[in-house]
Amino acid sequence: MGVSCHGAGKRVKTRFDEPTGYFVIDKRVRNIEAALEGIKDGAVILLGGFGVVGQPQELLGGLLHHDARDLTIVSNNAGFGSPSLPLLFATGRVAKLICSFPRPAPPPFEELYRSGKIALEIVPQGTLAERIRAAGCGIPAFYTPTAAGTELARGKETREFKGRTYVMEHALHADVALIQAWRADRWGNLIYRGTGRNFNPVMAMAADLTIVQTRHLAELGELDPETVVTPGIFVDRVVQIDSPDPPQA
Amino acid sequence: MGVSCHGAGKRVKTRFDEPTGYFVIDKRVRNIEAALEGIKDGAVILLGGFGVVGQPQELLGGLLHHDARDLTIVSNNAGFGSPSLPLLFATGRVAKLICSFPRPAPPPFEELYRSGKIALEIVPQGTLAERIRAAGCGIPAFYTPTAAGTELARGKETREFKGRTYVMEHALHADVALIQAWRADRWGNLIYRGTGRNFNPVMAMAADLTIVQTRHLAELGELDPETVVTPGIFVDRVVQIDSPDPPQA
Amino acid sequence: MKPLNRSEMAARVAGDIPEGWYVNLGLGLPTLIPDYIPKDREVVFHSENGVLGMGPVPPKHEIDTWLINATKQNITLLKGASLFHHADSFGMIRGGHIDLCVLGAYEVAQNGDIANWSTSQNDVIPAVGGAMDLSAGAKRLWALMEHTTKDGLSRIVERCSYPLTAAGVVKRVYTNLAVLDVTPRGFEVVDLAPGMTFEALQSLTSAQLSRSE
Amino acid sequence: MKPLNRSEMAARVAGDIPEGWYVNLGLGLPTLIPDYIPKDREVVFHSENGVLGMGPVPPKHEIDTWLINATKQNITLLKGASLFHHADSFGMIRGGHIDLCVLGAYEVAQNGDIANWSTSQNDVIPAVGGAMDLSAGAKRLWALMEHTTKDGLSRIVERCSYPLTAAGVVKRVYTNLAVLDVTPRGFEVVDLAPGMTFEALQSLTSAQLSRSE
Repeated sequence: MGVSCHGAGKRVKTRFDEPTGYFVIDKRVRNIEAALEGIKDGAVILLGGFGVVGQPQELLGGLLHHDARDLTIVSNNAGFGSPSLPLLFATGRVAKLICSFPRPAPPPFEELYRSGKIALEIVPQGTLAERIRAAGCGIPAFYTPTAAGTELARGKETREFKGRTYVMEHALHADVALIQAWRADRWGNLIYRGTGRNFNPVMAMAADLTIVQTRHLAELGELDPETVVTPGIFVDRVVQIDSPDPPQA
Repeated sequence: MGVSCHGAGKRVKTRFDEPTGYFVIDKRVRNIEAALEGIKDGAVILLGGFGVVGQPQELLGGLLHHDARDLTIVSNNAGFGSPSLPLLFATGRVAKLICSFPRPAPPPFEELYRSGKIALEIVPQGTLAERIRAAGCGIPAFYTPTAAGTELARGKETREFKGRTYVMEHALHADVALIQAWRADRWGNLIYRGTGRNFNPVMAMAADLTIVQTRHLAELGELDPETVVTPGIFVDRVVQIDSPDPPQA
Repeated sequence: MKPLNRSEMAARVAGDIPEGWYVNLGLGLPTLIPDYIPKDREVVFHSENGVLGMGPVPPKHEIDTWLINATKQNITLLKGASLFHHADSFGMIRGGHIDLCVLGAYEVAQNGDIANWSTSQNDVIPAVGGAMDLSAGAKRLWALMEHTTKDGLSRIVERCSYPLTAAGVVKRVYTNLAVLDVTPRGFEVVDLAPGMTFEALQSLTSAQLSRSE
Repeated sequence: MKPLNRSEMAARVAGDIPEGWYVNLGLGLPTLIPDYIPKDREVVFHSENGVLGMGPVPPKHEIDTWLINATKQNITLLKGASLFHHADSFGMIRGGHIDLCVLGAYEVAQNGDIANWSTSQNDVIPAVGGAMDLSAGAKRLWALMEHTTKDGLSRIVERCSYPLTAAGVVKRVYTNLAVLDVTPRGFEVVDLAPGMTFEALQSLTSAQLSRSE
C-alpha cells in the first residue's frame, strides 16, 4: 500500500520543522517579493480596504515592481488617499477597475479613464461585497433588489419575487486577494482592527491565492478561536509588515 | 414644526430611564412568558442549536405552555437529546418541521410523522443555513450546487452556470427566532460559546421577532465591539436564564 | 420668508427620529444630523463600512485612525458598538434591518423615485457607493436636500431627469423650505419653513403639491 | 484473504492524507481516521457545525460540553482552531475550500455517483444532514465503506439503486477489500487488501474493474 496524494494541496504551505521532525502548516513568507510571487498577466486582484483603512499598502507597493500586466483591480475606491494605488494606475498595467466609488479619483486614474485606457465597472457597494462573498461560498448567482430599475441593471436579467423586481448578480471570483490584517498566525488565522475589517474577510474567501500582510504575528494558539474573523483555511501566504497606522482622516 | 414618528419602531424596545431622564434601548424582558408574548397561530419559528448545544431549552420549555398552534419549526434536528422539543411535538401543536437531520427522531415525532400528522421538509444542512442567511440579508433566492441531480431537487428550478448544474433555492424567512447566547447586553449584542454558535447567528437575522435567552447579561460596553457576533440590530428581546450546560455527549 | 440653513435642516430631521431607531446617514448634509439628536434619546447610527453604534468625531488627540465612517472621517465607538465586515453590513441594509436612511439627492419625484448618484455628464466619473443598496434596503428612506438648484430650478419633480438611484422608495423629503411626504397622491406638504406659504412653495416646485389632511 | 477491519480501513485512508490538508469526515467509519494520521503531519479537521482545528475526544474530566462535532461527540480544539457559524461553515464547504471529505456510503457507482442518505424505505425517516453539501462542495470526495452488504451484494455498482447524494463526485473508494479510483473509464484498482487478487475482487463486485496502469 502507499499511494500518495502528497503535494496536491497547492494552496497550503507546509514545511518540515527540524526541531520537532514534524511537517507543519506554515504560511508565513519572508518578504513582500515572496508574498507576491506567481501573480500572472491578466490576473483579477481583489484589494481589501475602504479608503486607505485596511488597504494593504505595502503589498500594493510591491505590486509596483512586479511585472504582471493587464490586471483587473477590484476595490471599493479608486485610490483616494492611498499612497500606492495611484502609482499602480500610473504604470499603465491596470486594464480594468471594478469599483463602487471611484471619486475623488487620483489624477492618473482620471486621465486613463478619460482617454479610454482603463475600463471601469461601477458596482453598488453591497452588491460588490455580496458578489465576492458568493464567490467564496460557492454560490454562482443570486438576486438582489439593489439597482433594480436603474442604469446599473441595464442588460442584466431581472425577476420578480412576491411582486418585487430583483436583479440577478453573478459571483465575482478572483485569482488573487491582497488583504490587510492586524494579527495573524502561521495557520493564516486573521483578526482585523476597527473598520480595517471592511472587505478583507470576504475577499480573503474569494481568490485562488490569498496574500495577507499583517501588522503583528501571533503564536499558534494565541488567537482566541471565538474571535478569529478569517479562519486560516482561506489564507495562502502571510507576510509581517511594520506598516504605519492609517493617516488621520 | 414637530411631526413625530414616535413609536413606529415596533421592533425596538426602549424605556424611560428614571435616574438619567433618558429614553434608552433596553431589550431585556423579565421572564420567559414576556419573552414569548405575541407568538401567533401558524407562526414559522427558527430554532437555534445543533443537537442540544446552543438550543434554547428554556424558551422551548416556555413554548410548551403557550397557546400558539399550527406552528412550523425550523431546526437542524428533530429533538434528539433535547428535553423540550419532543414534548412540544407531543402537544400536537407543530404542523410542520423543516429540518436537515431528523434522525434519531424522538418517539412523539416518529409517531406523528408515521401517522401523517406532521409534515416534514428535508433540506440539506448548508442549504438550510444559506436560505436562512439569505432571508436575513434581503436575498430572495440564490443558486447552489447542493442537491443538483438528487431527489431533494425534484420540482425545483435548475440552471447551468459554466457547464455545471445548480438548484435555485429561496430565502427562508420566519416570524420568530428562538436563540441561545452566552452573553448579551441591553442593546441585544450577542456572543456565543463554543459550537453553541451554529445556526443561532443566521437565525437571529431572519425573523420578524428575535427572542434570545442568554446565560449571562453584560453591561453595555462590556462586550468588545471587535468580538460581538450578533449585533443588537437583529435582536428584539433578551431574557437571562441560568440554564445548565449541555449534557455530556 | 427665511429658508432653513444647513444646521436647521439637519436639526429638523433629527427631531423626527425616535429613540431606538437604527439609522444610516448618507454623505454630505445628512452627516450633520447626529449633532442634533436630543440628548435624551438613544439612536444607533450605522456606517456601511462595518460599524453599528457610531459616536461623535473625537478630539484630535484621541483619534484612533483605524476607525472611520462611510464619509471617511475618523469616528468613535459608543458603548454597545459592534464591528463587522462589508457583506454582513450590507446584509443588514438589504435585509431591511435599518429603520431609516437619510440621503442627499439631486432630485426626488412624486412617485418616490430618487436620483442622487450620477448626473450623466461625461466629465464626472460615476460613483454609486452604497446609495442604491441603502435606497432599496432601508425600511424608510428620507431625502434631505435643497429645494431648488442654485439656478432656482426645482429638485422636487414630477419625474427625475437624472439617472435613478432607486425607484419608488422615498417616503419623506426635508428641504430648506418644507417637509413633504410622498404619498400615493404625490407630494403632501407636512410642514413649511417659517414664513413660507403653501402657494409660495408651489411656485418654487415643479411637481404638484397637496396640503396634508 | 483477510479483509481489513474497521481500524485498518481508517488507517489506510489516513496514510493517504498529506500534511496541510483541510479535511471533513462524515458520520460513522470516517470518524476513526484522525487516530491514524501520522503524528508528524499537521492535518486540519473541519466539523460542519462550525469548527476548524478539531482535536481528539478529551478525557472525561476535561470535557467542555459546549464543544461537539457533527456526530455530536464532545471534542477539543487544537491550537490554531477557529469557531464560526453554520452559513460560514457551509460557505467553506460549498466554496471548495475543503481539500477532502471522506464519507460513508451505501453505494458508489462507476460514474462517481454516491448514495448515502436514504434507502427510500418508508419505515426510515429520511435525513440528509450535510452530506449533499459536502459531496457537491469539497475539492475531493472519497468514500470509505464495506465492499459488500451483509448479504454479500456489491456496494460498488454500475449504477446506484438508492437515491443519490450527489452525481459524479467520488474520486476514490476505500473498502475493506481494495482501493479503487473512479476514472473516466470506470473503477480502476489502485490497491488490494493482503491476499486479495484482482479476479477475486471482480467476482465480489458488480461493476466492471480495470487494473491501474
